[in-house]
Amino acid sequence: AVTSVFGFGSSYVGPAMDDWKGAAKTKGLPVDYTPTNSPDGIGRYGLRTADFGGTEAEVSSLEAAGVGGQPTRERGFQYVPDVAGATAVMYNVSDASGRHVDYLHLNAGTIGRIFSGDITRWSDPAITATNGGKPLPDQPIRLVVRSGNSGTTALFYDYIAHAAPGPYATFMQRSGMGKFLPDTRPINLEGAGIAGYNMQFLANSSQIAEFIGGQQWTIGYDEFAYAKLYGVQSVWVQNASGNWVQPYAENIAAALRGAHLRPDLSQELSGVYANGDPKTYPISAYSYVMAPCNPAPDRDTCRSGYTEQGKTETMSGFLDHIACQGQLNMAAIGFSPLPPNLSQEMMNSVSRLTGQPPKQLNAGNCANPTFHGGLGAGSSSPPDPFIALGGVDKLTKGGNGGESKKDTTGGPAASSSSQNAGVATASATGDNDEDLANGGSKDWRAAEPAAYDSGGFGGFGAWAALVLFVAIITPLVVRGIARRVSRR
Amino acid sequence: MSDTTEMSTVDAVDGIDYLDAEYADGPAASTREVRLIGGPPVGAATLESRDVGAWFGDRLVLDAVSLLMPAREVTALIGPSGCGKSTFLRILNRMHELVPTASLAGEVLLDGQDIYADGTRAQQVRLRVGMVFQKPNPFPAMSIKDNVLAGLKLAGLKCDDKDALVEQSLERAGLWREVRDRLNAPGGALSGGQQQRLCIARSLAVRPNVLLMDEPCSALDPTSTRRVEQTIAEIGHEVTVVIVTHNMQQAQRVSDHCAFFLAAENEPGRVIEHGPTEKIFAEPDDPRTYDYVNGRFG
Amino acid sequence: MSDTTEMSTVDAVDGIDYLDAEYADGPAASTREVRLIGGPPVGAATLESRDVGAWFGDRLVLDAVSLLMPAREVTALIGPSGCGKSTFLRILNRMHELVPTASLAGEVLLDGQDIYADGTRAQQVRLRVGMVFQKPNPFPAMSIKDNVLAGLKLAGLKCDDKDALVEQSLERAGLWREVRDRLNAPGGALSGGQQQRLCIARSLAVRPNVLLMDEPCSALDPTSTRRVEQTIAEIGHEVTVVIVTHNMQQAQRVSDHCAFFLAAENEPGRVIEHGPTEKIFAEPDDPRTYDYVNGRFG
Amino acid sequence: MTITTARAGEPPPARRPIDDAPSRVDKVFRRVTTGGGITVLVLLVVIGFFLTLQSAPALRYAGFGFFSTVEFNTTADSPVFGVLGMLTGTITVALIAVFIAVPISVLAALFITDYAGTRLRGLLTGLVDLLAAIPSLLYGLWGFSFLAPQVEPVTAWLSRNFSWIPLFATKENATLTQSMFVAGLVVSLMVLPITTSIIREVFAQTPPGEKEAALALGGTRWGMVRSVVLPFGRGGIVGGAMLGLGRALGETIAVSLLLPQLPSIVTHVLESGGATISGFIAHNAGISGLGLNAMMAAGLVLFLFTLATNFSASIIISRSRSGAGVDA
Amino acid sequence: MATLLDKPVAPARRVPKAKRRTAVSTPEDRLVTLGCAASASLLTWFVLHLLLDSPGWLADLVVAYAIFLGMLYLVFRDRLGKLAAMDRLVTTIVFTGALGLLLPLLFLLVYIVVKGAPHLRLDFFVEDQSAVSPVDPSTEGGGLHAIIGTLEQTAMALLFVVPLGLLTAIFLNETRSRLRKPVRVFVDAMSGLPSIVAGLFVYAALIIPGAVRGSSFFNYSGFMACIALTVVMLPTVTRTVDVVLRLVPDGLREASLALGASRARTVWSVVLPTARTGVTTAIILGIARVVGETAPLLFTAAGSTLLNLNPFAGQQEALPLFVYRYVQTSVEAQRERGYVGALVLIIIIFVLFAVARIVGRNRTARKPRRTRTRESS
Ligand SMILES: Nc1ncnc2c1ncn2[C@@H]1O[C@H](COP(=O)(O)OP(=O)(O)OP(=O)(O)O)[C@@H](O)[C@H]1O
Ligand SMILES: Nc1ncnc2c1ncn2[C@@H]1O[C@H](COP(=O)(O)OP(=O)(O)OP(=O)(O)O)[C@@H](O)[C@H]1O
Ligand SMILES: [Mg+2]
Ligand SMILES: [Mg+2]
Repeated sequence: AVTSVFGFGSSYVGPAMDDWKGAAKTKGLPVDYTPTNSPDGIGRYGLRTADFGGTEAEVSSLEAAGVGGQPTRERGFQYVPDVAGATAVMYNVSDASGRHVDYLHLNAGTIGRIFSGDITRWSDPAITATNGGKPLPDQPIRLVVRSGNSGTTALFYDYIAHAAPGPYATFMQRSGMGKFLPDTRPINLEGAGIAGYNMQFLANSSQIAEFIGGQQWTIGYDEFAYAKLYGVQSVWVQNASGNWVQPYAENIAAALRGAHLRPDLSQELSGVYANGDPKTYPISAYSYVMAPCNPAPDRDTCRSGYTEQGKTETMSGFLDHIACQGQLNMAAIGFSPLPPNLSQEMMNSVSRLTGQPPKQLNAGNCANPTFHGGLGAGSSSPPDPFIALGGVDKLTKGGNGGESKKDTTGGPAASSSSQNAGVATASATGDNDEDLANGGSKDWRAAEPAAYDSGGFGGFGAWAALVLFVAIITPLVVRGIARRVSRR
Repeated sequence: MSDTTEMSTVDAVDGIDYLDAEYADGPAASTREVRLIGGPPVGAATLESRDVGAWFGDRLVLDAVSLLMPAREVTALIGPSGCGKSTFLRILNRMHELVPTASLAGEVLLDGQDIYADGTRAQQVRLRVGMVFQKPNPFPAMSIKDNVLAGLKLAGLKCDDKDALVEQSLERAGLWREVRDRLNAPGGALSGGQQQRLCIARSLAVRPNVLLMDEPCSALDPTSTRRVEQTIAEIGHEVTVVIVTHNMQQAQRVSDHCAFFLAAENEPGRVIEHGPTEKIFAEPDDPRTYDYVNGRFG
Repeated sequence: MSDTTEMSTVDAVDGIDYLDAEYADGPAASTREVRLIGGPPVGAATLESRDVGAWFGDRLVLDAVSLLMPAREVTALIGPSGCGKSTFLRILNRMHELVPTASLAGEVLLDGQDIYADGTRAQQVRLRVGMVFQKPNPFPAMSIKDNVLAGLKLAGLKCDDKDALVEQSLERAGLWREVRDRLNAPGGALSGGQQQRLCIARSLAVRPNVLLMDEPCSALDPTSTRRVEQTIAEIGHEVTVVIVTHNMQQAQRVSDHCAFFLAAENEPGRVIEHGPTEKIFAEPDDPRTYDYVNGRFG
Repeated sequence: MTITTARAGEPPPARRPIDDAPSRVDKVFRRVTTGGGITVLVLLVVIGFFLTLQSAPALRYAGFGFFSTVEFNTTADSPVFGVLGMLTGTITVALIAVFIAVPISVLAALFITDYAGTRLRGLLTGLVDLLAAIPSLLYGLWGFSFLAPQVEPVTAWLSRNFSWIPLFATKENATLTQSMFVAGLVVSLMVLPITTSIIREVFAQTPPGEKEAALALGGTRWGMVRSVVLPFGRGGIVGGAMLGLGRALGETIAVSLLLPQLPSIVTHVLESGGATISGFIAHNAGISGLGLNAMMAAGLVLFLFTLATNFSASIIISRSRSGAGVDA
Repeated sequence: MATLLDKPVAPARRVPKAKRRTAVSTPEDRLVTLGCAASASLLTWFVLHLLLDSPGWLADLVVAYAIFLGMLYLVFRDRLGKLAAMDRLVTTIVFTGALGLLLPLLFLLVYIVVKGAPHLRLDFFVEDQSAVSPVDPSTEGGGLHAIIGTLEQTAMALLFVVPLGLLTAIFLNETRSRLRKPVRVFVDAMSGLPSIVAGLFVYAALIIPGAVRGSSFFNYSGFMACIALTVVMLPTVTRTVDVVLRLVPDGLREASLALGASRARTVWSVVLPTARTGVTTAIILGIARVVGETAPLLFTAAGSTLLNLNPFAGQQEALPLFVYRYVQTSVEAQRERGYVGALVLIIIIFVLFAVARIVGRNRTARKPRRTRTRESS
C-alpha cells in the first residue's frame, strides 16, 4: 500500500514541488511538501520528522554553520537533483523623475559589491555605468534578504563570493563569519544585520517578492519563479561572455552545462559563473531532493531506506514522476528541465532507494522535454531592451525633460511587459501612470525626501489651525471664568 | 449662597448653649457656623406624594400612594415584607429610577415642587433628600473624616471650614465623641452601629431637607439600635425624616406619623391607613392595621 | 400520564377512603407503611447537649451549652442575632465541622450515644438528625419527586415503594395536595413557602429521629409561614424538632420548650434560660429574657 | 432554671478533636480528585523539565551570556546568541499592547457594569466572551492585512512631524510596516477582551450599597464611579492588566505575522524591526542543531517569564477579591 | 341620570396613571451633543484637510474626537456646571471605550466575511488541497483535510481535558486538601501559558526523542497536536468549571450532606447535575478557544495539504494552520483560500458559541420525565 510521504525544505523548489505533488496526487501518490528553507529541510530530514528534504545547500555547509547536519549523516541520504533553477536579483527603483525603472542592468562585480555592502547608494557610478549613464536618485540601497537559514542565501552568496571576492571577504569578516571554511557560504545573514548593513530581513520567498514589489529603493535575491509569480522586476545580469541575461529556462540550461557535479551529485558552480556560453545566466543551480537510500558502493552517505514499504513506493513513484513527466512545465514556471543524464541519475537514485535495478530512460519512455531536444514552453528569454538602443550606456540620448525620458524608457517597458509571460509588468506600468498623475501630490508616499527632514509641525498650516482652534475655544473659556467670578 | 444663617442656631442636642464668634471661643466646635457654597436651600421641607405608582418591568408593585410627610417630623412606614415600602422610599429621592426596569407614575412634591418635573436633575433632588440604607455602607477605603465629607466632594459643594462641618455632622449623628480621636481611621473599621451613624452623619453633612431611612437598624445590635433611634429623635427636629421599619416598637418610639402599607397577594402595595402614630397603634381604623401592629402577621 | 385515574381516588386527606391492592388495609396513603431498607432506627429520639462549646478559629462563640431536647417535642432556640443559635444547631448534626476553621468541645447525646464519639460516621448522624435551612434549598436540577427521594438516593437507602414514600412525606409536610399533579415539575418552580415545605418533606423522607430547623420561615411570606408552622406542629408529634426563630410569636405558637441564648459583647454565647415555652414568655427568671421576649431589644 | 454562666470566669473547655471516619467511597473520591488536581502541577513541572532538558546544550554553550546577548546568531563560526533582544521585543510589544488595551478595557468594563442597561449589559458580557474566543490568528490576520496598512500613514505622519519626540523617532527612509507599534496595536486588540472581562468582573462586585450611597449623596454617575467603583476595582485593574500582559507576552501568531523577527533592541517602535520570543520560535519551527537548543532555551525563558507574570497577576486578583469581602 | 352616576367607580381596581419618564438626558442634551459632533468634524476637516495634509481617516478620527470632547465639556459646563459637564464627558468617553472594544470586532468580522465569502464554495467542505497548484483559482480544492484534522485533534483533546478538568475543578471546590491553593494558583498561571510553549513542550518531550528513533507515532501527527491542545485547554476548562462549581450554592451541598450523603455522592448527585449546563458551556467555550489555536500545531501537526484521516501517524492539517499558511503568501488565490478558511473558522466558533449560549440559557428548563406510576410497577 502507498503511504503518504512528507517533505520539508527549500522554498527555491517550492513552485516546482507544487506542480509535482499535484500531479503525483492524481497518480495516487500522496506526497506533501512544505517549503520553508533548505537547512530546515536537511534538519528535519535528519530528525526524521521529514521523509525527504528539498535543498540547495549541502550538509557540509550546515555543519560549518553549526546548525546540525550530524543527525542527517546518521540517517543517511543521497542528493537527487530534481530541477534546475536560478536566483533572480529583484529590485524596485525609480528614476529621477519618479518613474519605475524596469531595465536595471548590473554586472557581476556590481552585484557582488551591492550585496557585500560595498555599494550603498543607487547613484553609485558602478550602477550608473551600466544603466545609460544617468544616475539614479541618491537613495540608500536597501538589501532585502532572507531571515533565518536559507539555501538560497548560500547559493546566492556563493555567486557573490566569486563575483566580488574582496568585498565578500570584508563582508564575511564584518558579519562574524570570517572563519568559515573556504568553500562554505553563509546560510544565514543575520550576522550581517547585526553588523549594521542596511538589510531588510524577511521570512520567505513570497514575502521577499512581495516586499520588493511594494517598497522602493530595494534590491534582493529570490528564486526566479517567485519573480514571475509576483510580477517583480529582475535584473539583467552580465555573464562571462559579456551578454546581459535574465534567468529563463534556456539561460539556465545553458549555464548549467558548465556545472561540475561531484560523485555524490552535489554541485560545484564556479564553472557556471565562468561559462562562456552567451546565453548563460550565471546564478543558476540545481536543486536537490534529499532522500534516504540503501547502502550502495557509489554512495558512502547511504545508510538505509524507509522502514515502511509504503513510503518507499510513494517516494520512488514520486521521483519517477519528477524525472520525466514532472519536467514538462518547468520552463513555464521559471525553472529549467533537467538534462537527460540527470533524469537518468534520478532513476539511479530510485534504484538505490528500492534496491531494484534502475530503469533506463530514453526519448520513448520519458516525457522530459530535454529528451526531445527542447526545454518546454516559456523557455526563451525576451530580448534585452538595451540591445535595441545600442548598449547599456545608451539610455539617454540627450534632453532631461520628462518628455524625452518617457520616450526612452517607454521602449523597454513595453517590450519586456509584452514578453514577460504575461505577468504583471503591465500593472507596474499602471503604477507609473498613477504616480505621474499624482506627481507632487499630498500622498505621503510620494512626499519629497525633504519632507522627512522637517521636524515639528508641518509649517504654516499647523499654526493657522492652532490659532483657529484657540479662537474658537477662548470665548468659551473666558465666559466660563467670567461667570465664575461673578458668582463669587 | 449665604443662606446658612439659619444653621447658626442649631441647637446642641444636650441643651448646651454655645457661642459662635469667629469659631475662636466656642466651647463646642459643632456650633460653629459652617457655610456650604453651592448647595441647595437649607432647612426641613415638606414631602408629599400624590397618586404614586411604581412598576418593576410590567409588574405594578405600588399603587396610588398619596402621603404627606410634614416638615420637621418623623414619618414611619410600616408593613409586611414586599409591600413596597422600600420602593416608595426610593421614589422619594429618585433612587427608584436606578433600577433598569423600574418606572413610576404620580407626583412627588418637595416643598411644593415636583421632583420628577422635566428639567429637574435627579442629582439635585438627591442632594436635598438624603438617604440612609438598611446596611451601613460607609466608603470603606476612606477615613471617617473623608466619609463625612464625601457628599460635599460628590456633589461638588464647597465648604469654608471642613473640620467644623465634620464635627458638626458627627455631633448631630451622635458619633462625635466616639470617633473624634480617630478621624483618620478608615470608615470600615467602626462597629455596625457606629457605621450606621457615620452614614447618617455623611448624609447630614450635605444639609439635606429630608432624610430617608430604610430599616436603618435592622442590621444592628440592640445597643446600636438604641443609639441610632436616639439620633433619629434628635435630628427629627431639624430635618424631615421618613423611616421604614419592621419593628413596631421602634416605630412607636421614634415616629410622629405612621403609614401602614399592605399588598394583598398579586396586588400592588397600597397605603391602608395613615395618621398620628398613637392612633395607628392604639385605635387603628382598619382591622388589618390592628392585626399587623399587634403581631398577627409578619 | 396514566396515574391520573388513580389520582382521582387519592383524596385521602379529605377523609375519603380509597383502595390499594398491596396496602389494602391502609385508610390513607400517608399511613401506608413504607419500609426503608438500610436506614437508621425509626422514631423520635432525645437529643442532649452537654457542656458544648464552639470555636471559629480561635474565637469561642458558644460556651458550656447544656440542653435537653426531649423526644416528640418542639424546642425553640431564641436569642438576638449572632449569639450562636445556628452554630449550636449545626453542632447537633455535625454540620459544624464542615466549616474549615470550626472546632468544638463537649458532648452531644442522641438517645444517649455521643454523636462525636470516635468512629461515628458523620454521615450516619446526619441521616438520623435532619436539617431544614433558613433559605429553602430544593435541588434545582431535580423534579419535586426526585427532590423528596433525594435523601434516599444520596444516603444510599432503598425503599420498597417510592411513590408511597413520596406521597407520605409530602403529606406530612403538608404539600401533597398542592403538588400531586406536578410531581415532575422542577423543584425550583414552587413558591418560597412550598419550597420550604418540600425541603421538610425531603428531610422527612429519610425518617430522621430529629429535625433541626434554622429560621425556616424567615425567608417566607406570612401565608407560607403559617403553613409551615402548621406543618411543624403536625410533625412535632412524630419526631423531635429543634427550631431556631427570631419571631417571638412564632416561638410561642410552635414550641413546647424554649431556650434563650445570649452573647454579651466579646463573650461567647450562652444559654441564659430554658424551660417550658409558657414560662419563658410569661414569667422568665432572668430579666434579660424578659426584656428580650418583650421586644426590648433585637 | 439554672443559669449556665457558671463557667464564665473559668478557662474555656478543651476542644475535642473531630474525627469523621470517611466511607470508602469518600476515600477513593478524595484520592482521585487529588490526583486530578496534581496533574496540573505535574504537567507544569514536566513542561519546565523537558524545555530545560532540550535547552541545556545551548545554555551550557552560552552560559550567562544567554541573558545578556541581544543578537541570536547560531550560524556564525562562533555562534553568538542570547535571549535579550527577543525578550526586550516581547516586553515592548506586550507593554504597548497593555498600554493601549487597559484604558479601553477599563472604559468598556465601566460601560458594561455602570452605564449600559440590563439588556445591553447581558449582551455585551456575552460579546466580550465571544471576542475572547476569537482566535488570535484572525486578529493577527486582520491586523496584518487590514490594520497595518491603515495605520502606516498615521505613523508616517507622526514620525514626520513628531520625530523630535523620542518615542516617534524613525530613521531616514525607514520602513514603517512591521513595526513594534503595529504589532502592539494588534496584540492589544487581542488582550482587550481578556482584560475587559476580568476588570468587568471585579467592577461588578462593587458593593451596590456603596454605589447607591454615592448617588444618594447627590453624586453624579462619574462621581460614583470615581469614588466607589474605581477605588474598589483598583486591584482588578492591576490584575487584569497583568493577565493581559501575560497574554500579550505569549502571543505568537499575530506577532509572527507582523514582525520581521530579527532579535534586536528596538528603540524606534514605529519602524520595522524587532522580534518576540514566541514569534521567533514560530518562525524557526524547523531549526535544528544548536539553534534548536537555543530556541528551546528562549522558549524556557518565555515559559518562566509568563509564569511569573501570571502568578503575580492571579495573586493580585485574588488579593483584590478578598479585599472585596472586607465590608461584607 | 341618577342611576348612571350611581354606577360604582370601582375604587379597588383603579387604572394607574401613565408611567412617567425619568430619562437621564433631555432632548436638548442630545441636540447639543449632536451639534458638538458636527462642529468637531467640520473643524477637523478644516484643519486637517484644508490647512494640513491629513494622514488618513484614522488621524481624522482621533483629532475630531479630541475636539469633540473638548467642545462637549465646555458647552455642558456652560449650561449645567462643572460636575454635570464632567459626568457628561466621562459618559461619552466610557461609551467610546465600549465602542473601542466592539468596533474592531465588527471590522474584523466584516473584513473576514467580505474577503472570504465570495470564494466560499460547498466544495470547500468536500475537497482537499493535494491537487491544487498555487496559481489555480481559489475555488479549486478545499479545506476538508483541515476541517477533519481540527475535528480529530479537538475531539481527542476533549477526551483528555473533560475528565481531567472536571476532576481538578472538583478537587478545587469539593475537597479540603491543603494542595487546593497551590493547584488553583498553578491552574491560573498555566491558563496564561503561551500556547507555543505547549507546542514546544510536545516537540521537545515527545517528537524529537521519538522521531530520531524512527518512531512514526512520536512524530508529527494529529495526536501530538492533541496533546499540545490538551495542555492549552486543560487550565481554561478547569478554571471555567471551577467558577461554575463555585456558583452552586453551598446551601445545596449542605442540604445534601445533611441528608446523610457522602462527599462523593454529593458531588455526583447534587453538584454536577446542578452545574451541568454551566459545565457544558465551559467545555464548549474551551473548544472554541482551542479550535483557533495555531502556534502549538506548528510544532506538532505541522500541517499538510493532504487529507490524513489517521491522527496517529503523519502530518495533519488543521484549519488555523491552513489559514496561517495561506494568508502569508502573496498569491492572491492562495490568500483567498486563507480567507475562506478564516471564514469557516469563525463560523465554527460562532456556532460553538451559540450552542454554548443556548445550553447556558436553559438553566432551569428541564424536560419533564414521565412518572412511573404505581400501577405500572
Ligand atoms: N429590583 C426589583 N426588580 C423587580 N422587582 C422588585 C425589585 N425590587 C423590589 N421588587 C418587588 O417589588 C415589591 C416591593 O418591594 P419592596 O422592596 O419595596 O418591599 P418592602 O416593603 O421594602 O419589603 P421589605 O420589608 O422586605 O424590605 C416586592 O414584591 C419585590 O419583589
Ligand atoms: N463560618 C464562620 N466563621 C467565623 N465565624 C462565624 C462563622 N459563622 C458564624 N460565626 C460567628 O459565630 C457567632 C455565632 O453565629 P451564629 O450564626 O451561630 O449566630 P445566630 O445566633 O445564628 O445569629 P443569627 O440570628 O443572625 O442567625 C457570630 O458571632 C458569627 O459572627
Ligand atoms: Mg425593604
Ligand atoms: Mg443563624
